[in-house]
Amino acid sequence: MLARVRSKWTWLAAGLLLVLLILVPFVSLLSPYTGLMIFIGIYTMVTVGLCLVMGYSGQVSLGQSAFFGIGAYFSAILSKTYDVNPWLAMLIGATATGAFAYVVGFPVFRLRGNYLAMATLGLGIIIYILFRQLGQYTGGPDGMAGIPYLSFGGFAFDTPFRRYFLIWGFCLATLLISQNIVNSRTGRALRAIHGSETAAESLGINVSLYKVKIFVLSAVFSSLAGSLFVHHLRFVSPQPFDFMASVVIVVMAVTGGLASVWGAIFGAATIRILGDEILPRLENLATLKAWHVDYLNIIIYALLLILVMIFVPQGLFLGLKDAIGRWQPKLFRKGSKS
Amino acid sequence: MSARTVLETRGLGRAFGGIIALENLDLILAEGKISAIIGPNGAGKTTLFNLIAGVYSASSGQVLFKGVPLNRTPAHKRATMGIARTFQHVLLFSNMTVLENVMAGQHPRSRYGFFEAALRLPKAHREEETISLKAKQYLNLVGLGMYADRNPLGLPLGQQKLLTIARAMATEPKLLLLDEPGAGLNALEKQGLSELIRRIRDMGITIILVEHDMDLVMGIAEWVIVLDSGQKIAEGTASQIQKNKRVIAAYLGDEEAIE
Amino acid sequence: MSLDQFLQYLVSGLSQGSIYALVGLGFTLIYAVTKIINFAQGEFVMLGGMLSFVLIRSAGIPMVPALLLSIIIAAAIGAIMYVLAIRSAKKASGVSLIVITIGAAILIRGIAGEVWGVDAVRPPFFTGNETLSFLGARIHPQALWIIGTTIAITIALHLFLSHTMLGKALKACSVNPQAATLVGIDPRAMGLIAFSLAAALGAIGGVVMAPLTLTSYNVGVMLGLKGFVAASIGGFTSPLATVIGGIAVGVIESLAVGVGWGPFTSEYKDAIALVILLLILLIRSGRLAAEERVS
Amino acid sequence: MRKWFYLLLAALILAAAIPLAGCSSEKADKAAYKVGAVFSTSGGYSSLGVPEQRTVEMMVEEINDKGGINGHPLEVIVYNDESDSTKTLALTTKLIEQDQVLAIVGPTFTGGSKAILDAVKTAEIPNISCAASVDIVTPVADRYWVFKTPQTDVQAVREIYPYLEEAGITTIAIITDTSSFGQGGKKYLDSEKGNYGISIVRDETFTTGDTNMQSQLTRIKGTSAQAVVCWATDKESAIVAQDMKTLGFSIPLFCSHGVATKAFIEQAGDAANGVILPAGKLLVVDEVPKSDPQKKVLTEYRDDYEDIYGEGTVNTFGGHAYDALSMIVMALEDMDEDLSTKDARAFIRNYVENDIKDWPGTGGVFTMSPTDHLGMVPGSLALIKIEEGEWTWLQ
Repeated sequence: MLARVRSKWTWLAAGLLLVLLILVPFVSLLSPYTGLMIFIGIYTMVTVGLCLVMGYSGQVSLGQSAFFGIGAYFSAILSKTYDVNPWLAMLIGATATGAFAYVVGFPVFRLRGNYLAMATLGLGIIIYILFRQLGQYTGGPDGMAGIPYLSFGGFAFDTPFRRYFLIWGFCLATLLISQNIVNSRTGRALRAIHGSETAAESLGINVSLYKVKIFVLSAVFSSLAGSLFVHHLRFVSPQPFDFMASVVIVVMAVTGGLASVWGAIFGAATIRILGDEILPRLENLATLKAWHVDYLNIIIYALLLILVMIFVPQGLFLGLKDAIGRWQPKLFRKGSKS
Repeated sequence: MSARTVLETRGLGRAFGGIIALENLDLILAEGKISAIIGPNGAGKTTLFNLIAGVYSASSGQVLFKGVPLNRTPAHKRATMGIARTFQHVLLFSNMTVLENVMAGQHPRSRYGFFEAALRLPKAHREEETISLKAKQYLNLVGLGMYADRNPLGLPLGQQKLLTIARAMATEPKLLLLDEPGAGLNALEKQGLSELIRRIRDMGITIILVEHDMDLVMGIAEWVIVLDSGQKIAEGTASQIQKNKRVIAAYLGDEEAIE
Repeated sequence: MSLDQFLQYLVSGLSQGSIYALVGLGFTLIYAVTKIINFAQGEFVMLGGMLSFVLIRSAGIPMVPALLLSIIIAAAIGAIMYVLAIRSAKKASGVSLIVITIGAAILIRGIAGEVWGVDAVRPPFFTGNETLSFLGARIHPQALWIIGTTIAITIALHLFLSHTMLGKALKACSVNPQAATLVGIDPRAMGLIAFSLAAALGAIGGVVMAPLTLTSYNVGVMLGLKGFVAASIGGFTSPLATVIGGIAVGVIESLAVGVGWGPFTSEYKDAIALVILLLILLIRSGRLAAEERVS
Repeated sequence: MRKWFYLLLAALILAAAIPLAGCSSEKADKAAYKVGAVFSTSGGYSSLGVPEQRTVEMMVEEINDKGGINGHPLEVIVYNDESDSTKTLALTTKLIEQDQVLAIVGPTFTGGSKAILDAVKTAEIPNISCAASVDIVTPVADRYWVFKTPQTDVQAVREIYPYLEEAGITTIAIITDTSSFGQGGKKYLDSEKGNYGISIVRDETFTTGDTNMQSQLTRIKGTSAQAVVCWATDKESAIVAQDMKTLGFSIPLFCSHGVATKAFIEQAGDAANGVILPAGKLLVVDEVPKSDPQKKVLTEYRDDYEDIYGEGTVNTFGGHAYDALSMIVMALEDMDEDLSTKDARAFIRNYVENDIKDWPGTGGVFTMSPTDHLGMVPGSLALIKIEEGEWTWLQ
């Protein structure tokens, strides 16, 4: 029955979230932040993928932004250079990214811990170097502009207002899918792998296969996010997919709580709001005549990573949730699914 | 006794680097019996389990399950074929509730995958229903029904051990390997454990247990195999073993004194 | 490609590779003792270089003491990092530790960028700027310093690990922490020493290379990565193999760019090391998995 | 332990709340004119972006101390794009949609400037770029809203090549950064060479952040090149200079206007001596004759800047931002106060295009026109040689 109480509350929370999301572009107080919200939506999609890999199956991936980038560049190049229909390009991108993840997945996931981390990191940087150096296709470090908008027949997603709903539609879909998977047979298999691979195998779970499967899913999420990213900005360049970007995605996942699907929104939102709204202002405040503060964001991200990992390894989102839970013991007790 | 053999090993051996953990072991275990493997520490008991369950691959010889050689079969396939096990160090999933731990055990007995799960297709619904239903049954079997929503690590060791048995049972095995189920349990709990094991046997499941507690072993084991430094030094009924000179020399002598 | 060109590539590859080797040694040392891979290793190279510049140019301290001081400061920062970030996360899982060291890396980088600004700086050369030439190849005295230091450090480290009490203790700790504790070695103290030593190694690398390659707040990332490649060639256990690995990477890079084989033009220089890394990891992966199984 | 963490968290949130609350800080009787700026104050181009940001802040303070523009305080919202063209675009959109600025100064680098072309065009907002490439403002028809103040890579090339021609140098080797800046230079080094009877015998590249150029230079050494032209920003150029010295090159090194900063001289050390580069006269103010129309503005800007940031810190990049913002300020001074944002934006654009005539800036004398959105009269660049670690003008 505790489970029922908890789920009741999660549904309530989800409902409130939904209402808020719908209100954003209409309420004059919030509407200026539509652009910000769009990025939050996109990064939530990437983050939730990483959460599935890191939080549930317990595998490190420091190359997540590579998948983000592959999706982005597939959409950009196909729809601009070879004017393929953007939706088709998006689909091809997702498929290709998934296939890529599948192929590299098997050898890479024979590695564990540190080696896995470094392998994914290396892969990520190699992909980034390719984005930067394959100038004739990618536009090189300069990037490429003039990517078409997504559109349904006559209806083009050519205003932030329209894209906001499109992107959050995708975002919520990915969240729902992830939620379903986590609480399914597959989800239990993944968490079992996280708990103990030997025990998992003894229960007939094909460990390496499931690792790769979830890796592929996260790659596809990231790829879709990438496509939406370029069709929103109508521009693509390599930098958003470099190593630091992968780290930022980890920061988001960690802040939200690695083993928490809905935490992904929290994580992405916290970091984007920090980076886009708060830190710039703080930097300006801290800026003195001859001394400029330009790296506050990096420093804050770093502190977040370290402190959260030391004090609330389950993530800020779950941490705060537990903190609240300590006041109202009945409501959110235990249960790692959320 | 014309019972069919469930498990057979032929010249089974395993070495780690130079150390020989198990050497040229021949076993034949009949269906529906409780057998115990005993022997001093480092005798190769757990190694044998790991070879049967497929955690290690054999360096020599082979394992046959219902006449099928398993050498090339990975651990997870063996579980699907009907070999289940518990672990000396319980290895419960702390990131799941008690019930979910058992539900995870239903894995090989359920079909629906990624796609159905992602979209919550009716198939997924139906299977989830049965999975949790069965899981609850197995929880009740070991008498942990009331703790379904707890975190497993919150339970006392005794109940954790029972939970691992429930989890293993959830895979609906033909052969159940119990690795020191009695360790760390008090007399009363051991009492219950013996009964549980018998009840499982009565469900037609063959059981092999590795155990140090002689009373427990002698109480329930219908067949006892004694290993010493990687070799089988004796096998027989409990009473035969207790009389066996080599066993007493190699094993009971010192081990019992400590007990 | 003429012979003296080839020699030239070899020479510049050697000096570049020696730096990777020094970074790699740091990885190996820490991993051997604590089973942690310190993603912040590259940042200590940056710290060494930047500190030496600041101390010499801004603080006006004479070179030799300035160099020593910057190495000591870097070592201290390494120690602080271990105490604050690593040790206080005692119960942290492997994943968390990785994330923590990454955090430490970008924290150091960010603060450096903040405090010292973004311009690349060049500390003075140790012994002048008159290049020597031998066999048609020309080599900068600083490059000789780099190579020499690497050789010296390698030997010193070897002697230290195998002939001193402390060194032996570190080794013991790396082989079997429990046993080490039994004979009265405190693994945490060893961890502390390993981290500061590794930081010092990195800083030494930074100090000797900065005059030649310039240094700035953000050089740590790539150097760290190349160092890791060197270390993984050495399997995170053998200092000698690590050094050889580092030098190999340096030479391959320099030759690849020089000769411009197929895709390996200068654009892909950094990719070369990464490809090597992946190959090594994948070749090893089977064995690594097995290792962790047994343990 | 954990309690501390939550306290720290609370502190952070509080700290964050303060600026959010204190958004509209200084209250003036008249509403502030909002201008936006995007500079790369961190990342690869920060050695250009930082002086630009400093200049803008310096100017805003001066203007507001003098009572603002017709009584309106000037507010310049500066964002840092971290040398990432995607961020440049995102931040520009933010300036347009969220901050409702009247005009946009910057960005710092060509890549970013190209990235925002579309956004600026569709939003119909004037943009005065501080980036090098000429492609930013050509074709003018399509760049209706875009202007730029720095000398272009073409101009820079057209300063170097004639000098080579005079010196009787006909074969050169070029070594360029794969960044947009480097490749821009490479493009024009290649397209212009014919006009001066110069042939490129070796074309090498390196990547931003490389720390060793010896392999590339060794190959150049094997050629008949009589000079090396390097197109990159300060750090990499400094390494090229040093490695040329190490490899015992005897031929001269020419660099781009991307190294026109003291940092380059410090980085290259004595290897910098003898390097020749085209750059704004700002570096050689004292050698500029009284007669030169730029003399006054150059001296003033140099003095103001170095008063705050110290001797020898002035460089041409800050100057580009000075020119850009000045043009906008002139427009604002001339503007009716009660224009809608849309009209104000249009007014500023028209003013810059039509009313900037023979205006001396730090980068040169500007005469904008519907056909020329750079509007820099020739001879605004000086060919500068580094001697004894000092800039000296080769007249």
